[in-house]
Amino acid sequence: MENLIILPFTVGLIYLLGILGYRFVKWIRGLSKLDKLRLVQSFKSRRILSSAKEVFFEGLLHRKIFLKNPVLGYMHMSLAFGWFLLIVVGHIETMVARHSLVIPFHLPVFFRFFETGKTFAGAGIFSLLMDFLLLFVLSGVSLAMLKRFKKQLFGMKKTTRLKTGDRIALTSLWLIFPLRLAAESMSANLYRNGSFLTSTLGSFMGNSGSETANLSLWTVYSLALGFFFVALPNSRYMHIPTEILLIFVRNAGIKLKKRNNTYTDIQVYSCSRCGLCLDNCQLAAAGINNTQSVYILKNIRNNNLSDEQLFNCLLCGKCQVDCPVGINTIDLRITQRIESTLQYNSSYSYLENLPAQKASTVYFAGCMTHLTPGIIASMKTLFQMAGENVWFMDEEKAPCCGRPLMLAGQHDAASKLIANNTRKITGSGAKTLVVSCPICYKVFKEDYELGNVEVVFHAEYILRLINEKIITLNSSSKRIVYHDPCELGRGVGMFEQPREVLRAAGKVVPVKKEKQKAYCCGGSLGNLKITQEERAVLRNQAVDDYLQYLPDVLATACPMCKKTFARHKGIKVLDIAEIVVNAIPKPKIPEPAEEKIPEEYPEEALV
Amino acid sequence: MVVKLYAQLKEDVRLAEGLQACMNCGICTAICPAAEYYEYDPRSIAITVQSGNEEKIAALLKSDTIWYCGQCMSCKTRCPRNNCPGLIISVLRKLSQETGAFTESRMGRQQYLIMKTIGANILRFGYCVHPTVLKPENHPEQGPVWKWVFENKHDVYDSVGANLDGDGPGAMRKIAETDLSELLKIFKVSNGIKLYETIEHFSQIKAVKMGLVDQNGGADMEKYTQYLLQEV
Amino acid sequence: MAEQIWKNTRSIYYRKFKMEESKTKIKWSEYNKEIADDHFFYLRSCIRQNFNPGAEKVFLSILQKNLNKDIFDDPHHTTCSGIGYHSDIVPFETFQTMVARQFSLMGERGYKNCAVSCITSFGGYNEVLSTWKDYPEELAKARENLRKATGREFEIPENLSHACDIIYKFRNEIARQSGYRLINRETGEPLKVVDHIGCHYAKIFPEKGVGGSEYSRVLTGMIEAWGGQTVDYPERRHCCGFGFRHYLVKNNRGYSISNSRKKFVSMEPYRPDAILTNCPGCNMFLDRWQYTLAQMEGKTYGGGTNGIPVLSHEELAGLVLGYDPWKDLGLQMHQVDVEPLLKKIGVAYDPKQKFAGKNGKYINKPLFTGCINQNIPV
Amino acid sequence: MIKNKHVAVIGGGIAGMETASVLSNQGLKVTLIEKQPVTGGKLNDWDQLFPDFSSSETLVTRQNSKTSHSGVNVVYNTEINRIEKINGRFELSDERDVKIFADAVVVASGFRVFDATLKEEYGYGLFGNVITSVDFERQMKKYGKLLTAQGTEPKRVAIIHCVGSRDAKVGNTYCSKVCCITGIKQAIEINQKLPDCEVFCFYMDLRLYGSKFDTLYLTAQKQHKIQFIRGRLSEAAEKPDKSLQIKAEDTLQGRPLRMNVDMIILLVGMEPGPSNSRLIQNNKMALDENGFLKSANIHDARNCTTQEGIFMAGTAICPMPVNETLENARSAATEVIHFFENKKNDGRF
Amino acid sequence: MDDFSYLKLASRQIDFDNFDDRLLMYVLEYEPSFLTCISCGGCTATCSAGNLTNFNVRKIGLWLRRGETGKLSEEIEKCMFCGKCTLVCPRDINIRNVILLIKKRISMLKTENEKASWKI
Repeated sequence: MENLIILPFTVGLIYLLGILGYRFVKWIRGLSKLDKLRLVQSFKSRRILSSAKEVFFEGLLHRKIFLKNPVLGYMHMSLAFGWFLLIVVGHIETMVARHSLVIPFHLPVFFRFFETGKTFAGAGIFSLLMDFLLLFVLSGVSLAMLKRFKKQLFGMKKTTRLKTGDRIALTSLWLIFPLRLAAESMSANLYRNGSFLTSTLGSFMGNSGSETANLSLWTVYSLALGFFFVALPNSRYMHIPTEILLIFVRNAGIKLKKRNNTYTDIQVYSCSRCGLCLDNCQLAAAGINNTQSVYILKNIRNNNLSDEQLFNCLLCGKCQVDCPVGINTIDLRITQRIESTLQYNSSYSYLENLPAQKASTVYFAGCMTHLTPGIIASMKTLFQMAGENVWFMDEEKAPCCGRPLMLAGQHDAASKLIANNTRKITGSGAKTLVVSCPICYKVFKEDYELGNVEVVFHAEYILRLINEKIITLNSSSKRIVYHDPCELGRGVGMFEQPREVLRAAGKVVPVKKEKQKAYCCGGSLGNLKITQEERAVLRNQAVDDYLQYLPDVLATACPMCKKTFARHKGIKVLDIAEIVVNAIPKPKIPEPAEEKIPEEYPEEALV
Repeated sequence: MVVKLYAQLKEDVRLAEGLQACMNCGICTAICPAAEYYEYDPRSIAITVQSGNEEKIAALLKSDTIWYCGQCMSCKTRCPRNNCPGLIISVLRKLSQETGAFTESRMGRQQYLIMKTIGANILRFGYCVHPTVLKPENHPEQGPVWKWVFENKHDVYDSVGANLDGDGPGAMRKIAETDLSELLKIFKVSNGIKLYETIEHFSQIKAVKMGLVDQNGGADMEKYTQYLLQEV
Repeated sequence: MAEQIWKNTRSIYYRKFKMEESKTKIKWSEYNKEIADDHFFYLRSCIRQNFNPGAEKVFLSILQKNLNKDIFDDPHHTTCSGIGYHSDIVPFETFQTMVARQFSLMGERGYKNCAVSCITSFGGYNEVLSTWKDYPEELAKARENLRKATGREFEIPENLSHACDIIYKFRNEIARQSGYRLINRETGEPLKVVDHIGCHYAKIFPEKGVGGSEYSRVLTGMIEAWGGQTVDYPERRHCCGFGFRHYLVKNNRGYSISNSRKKFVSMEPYRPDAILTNCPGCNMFLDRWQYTLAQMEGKTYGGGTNGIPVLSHEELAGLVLGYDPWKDLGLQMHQVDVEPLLKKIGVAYDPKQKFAGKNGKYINKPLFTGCINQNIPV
Repeated sequence: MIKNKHVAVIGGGIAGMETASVLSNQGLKVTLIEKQPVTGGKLNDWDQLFPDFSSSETLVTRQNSKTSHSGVNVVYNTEINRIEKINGRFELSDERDVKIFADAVVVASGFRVFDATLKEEYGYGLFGNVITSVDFERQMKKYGKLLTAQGTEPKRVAIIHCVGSRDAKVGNTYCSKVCCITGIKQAIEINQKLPDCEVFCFYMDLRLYGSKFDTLYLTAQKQHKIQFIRGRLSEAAEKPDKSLQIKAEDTLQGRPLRMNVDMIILLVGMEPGPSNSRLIQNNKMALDENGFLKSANIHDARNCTTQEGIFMAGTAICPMPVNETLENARSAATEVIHFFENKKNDGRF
Repeated sequence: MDDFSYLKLASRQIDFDNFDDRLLMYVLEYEPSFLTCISCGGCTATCSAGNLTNFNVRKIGLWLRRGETGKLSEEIEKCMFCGKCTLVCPRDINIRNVILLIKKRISMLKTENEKASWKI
């Protein structure tokens, strides 16, 4: 009869394990052959250890959140790690009590109900420990409750909105530990098997305690557990088990490759909806509040993702930086865009007969740069000074690099452009491809296969010129604030080269929001839905912040950023190339050809 | 020495009448029957000629475009600048024929057919149209009544008091030789015959180009005619 | 070279002239043109005499017998070559000389007023006259050409009127003499007639048309004078689609029929009893295209299987004056039967005579008349 | 010295009233001569003014009170058709030879609205649903909204620009300057009263000079869904249901376009005032190439006619909108004062 | 009966009273800024594709407004999505999104049509 209390818990647990098993198997089987192999390899290799470590640090201790926000970190840690310890210590306690390594799986959960006497050795210590741990968890729970209603205390602007599944899970989760406390206290009251917390609480109950009350309390506790287990797979708490899988899969080096596969699901289910991405997203400033990664992930999971949400994102990558679960939000979103535009047709036959020109270096300015002729002019000057034999590939007939299409999800269309440009670049027999636009740079780096042609961003190129003393700059005392373009900074991780270049020309003022934390200018090609007015809000937000540092010039390394900032009347914005050329004393133009001595002397010259 | 096309166009007094200064309002295209049926836009033609751009004019002379106009002159009535695209067309067509450009376009080549029918009729009958040449097989749209008229010409014209091929006055009377010879002389002195010959000349060159030749390698104008009749 | 400079100065002068002209404001609805009163030199139409010879015959007889005017039908005059000119195989220079010859014949016979049967000719004559007015050198050239070719001289006519202008001028006199009114015998309602004005009547030179080009009164004036009712319809001013080179070349005729069709579609809702035209070409095309469209589409745009009868101003005048539909007017040469209209007006006619020859003997008859052959369904 | 000078102002429209009241406030004796029994001229028929949709009635009332307070002597029901200089003074007379003598004259006789029946292919006067922009203003003033001849609410309206302007066919080769913005104003008014009525503007080029006008254009597109088709109307024809079939070219596409509309509003242009030709008879005044009064010098003597001592104000000079008319009227007043202060020619003439 | 195949009935006149506005309405729903187009042609002038072939963004907009879906769906395939048009538009119209929306609607129409034909 009494054993019936374990029923809700048991049913819940079995259901949970069943679902988890089913999903994990489905997901792993859904991976490509190669990815499965990767996974298996990773288990054999040492990666397993690093994964385990990560699981411990991120899954239980929630280190990332700690770094970002200690209070929030503690909350998560106390819940996750605390519960984990309760289970572990509980088992040990039971084993000690039963003098056996094999124990009924439910016993540790209802130990204080069944184990009425303090007969075994160390019982006192154990109950003390368990009480302590329970208190630890309860502190987390109370914080969680507090967070719900007073998120500001946690330094959070927003928390995610809840669905019914989540509500059930949340309430049952919140109930579990208070109920456990109540039940154990009641037992303590009856059998004196508690410790400082439970027995004290029990003693308050005086002689009101009774078998029936005890039984009912433990039943409710069991029910709470059962409810939680059943609700978990259909709620955001699914992220707890999924995150563990994700860590192993990710560390196995598995990536999303332009199309959805079960790795999408693993990432989607790993999202704890902690809402950190909400705080990082600039769009909120422009009043766009339903398109952030957390919502996209949610909508993918409930597959009701609209174009208006999907394409209303700057793809600046700031949400990815702080994601505690380490979900690759950018790839995930681009993949969804690809999926949503599969039907779209494109035809670029008109590109096919564009000729390639022999040269040692190819310069690709890119579409946007054609709207900032200053950059082109500067690059030309620099090439001239370097005395390079450069083919300005898109000077007149300018095909696009393909990145804008990628950002718009039209992958097949982009590949057509890529194929075409590849043909010409390799056809030119050049060793180097110089690019002055990060948007192009990213695609050339990641999606082109140019063989032995080295893709160089103009910042790197200029830096070489400086280091090789091909150009020397008059360093001035000008205060320069450098704006990291999204595609260049978070996009390909190039932060230092532009700054080094600028240091040669002026005083680079560090700003609070730079590098990984840098603003997006608002011009982003990644966002197809945002209005110009909204873009202006983002731009002003960034510029107003930069203006606090009293810069003489705002430097950037992206024509798009330049164009966007240029629309703000209050700041002077230049590309690094322009700044460099301005800082060159007087451009040494190589002597005109006719002055060079000809190979063969003409007759009359010999006479 | 090369005479600029635009200059040649301006030689024709009808250009001054047809094109004073176009302001691109499109009122002509709006009521143009040809614009409705063909890829044709009198406004843009006026603008092209006004621009005086030699390449564009040259292209125009070679194109089907100038042959789409139906010469209804509805454009003349409406133009707020007193222009007349219909007249501009006449001038362009004149030059297209004089330079041989007309053989470069399907519609242009048809001038040969018209010259051979209407052109011939004028000098042969003194009329543009004559019952004997309006063969029902070439004119199904003329319907059974015309077929009946055609097959019973003399009785029918007689019965309505016409004077088909008769002497003296009256409908469809025979035009006297003396009068016909006057017409021929007029055509000779006023470059009418010259135009016929020009059309013939360039059409023959085209025929040869197209390989429509007889056994001696000369242009086979019968084949050419058949080709033009089929060409769509 | 000098000549070139002179030409340019001419065209500059010419522009000035145009500016002056452009300053004049004309209230077209009240506009009347000058139409000679008597002594006409008749100029026939290639198309009209070919397809509706009766019309021209009756026109002459109306002027001579009914209005006892003097009009001369000269056997020596010929085509003006206007169709050739507008299909661009006849140069403007030649066309001017051809016109000059007609005027020369007129002068020879002592006439000063032209009565033109053809709208293309009418427009052409006007174009030539206006050119001669603005460009005397063109006139000189025409004189020289004509002299060289024929030794003829010529004078510019005092008055140039189209046949329909003359009928219009005397419409009330005709009404007085007419035995019939354009009123439906059964219903007593006035007959609904749509007019179609040939493009070259007034579109090129609005001041040469009665009431200008947009709402020329020349045909509506007759209809109303004779008791009928004119109905305005959206595509009223649209070209019939002759388009010269477009009808002349078989493969281009789609242009012609498409434009005529546009008109029929537009007039259909008004259920007209007849179409009245002043242009020989339009007259023939609007008649024939109704048949062709019916054959292509299996339907007519009014008038059951027959279609809407198409008449010219001479033919309508002839009818109200009681001329015989067959012997005099030769309406049997129309594809669309006129009988329904004759019945409505109440014109007495002998069906048996329709296909009878001069001396009454039966000629033979068309496979069928009207637009759709009841015997052979399309 | 100026005080006892007498100035006659011909025309009691807003231009005349403005000049008169300014001069009178400067202490001159001013007679304002109006042919109608009331002052205010054309503006009495107008409903709302562009670009701010303010009531024209209030403006006229303001002008009237300004005029009466400044002590201008207003003569009604008198149409001057003769100005003659007789021993240093000007003699003004009408057909009933009422005579007025003045030391200086300001002609503010205004303009005439183009007679749309001259453009007969548009069917004004023939078809009930073809109205002019002036009729529109009257309708709005009277009923507060646009109604078809059948008394129904139009579902689709076409507004036609350049009617009687830039058209050699009616003898006006100049631009009337105010029609484009008037059209946009009226389009917006239609949309405000009849939100589900489509409004199309047929234009050749939109001449929306200045800051306010183009903003109004943008608003018309953004808020009021007004559609603009680049092409001049060729003809309008009535259909059995009294709706209209119109034809134009979509010149941006180079294709003819046909459309059915319930109503057409013709933006009729401004023509020289009918009295101009009479007024210049017995003095040295002249007309310009468009028939408006000729300025002695278009730049710095715009308000001076070619007759010393006779000045002009407002649309007698050329088409101009209300606000410019008032500015122009004030500048005319300064010219008059300048004239009295130093009579000698300062080389502007 | 006579052969009238040589007679083709045709009209290329834009009939404003019945045209296919499915694309237009969709675009206006999600990108109302398109309403403010003044056909200045700036987009066409800067267009990367237009620089390489006869692709005309201004005309795309025009065809959209005139319901010429056929022409549109063919022409639109040439767009490279570089976004220059959006940067130069004097009316700040989000042209890049307009193009995306057109493509979206066209693909929707295709599937609709497929469904329709599949039903039959």
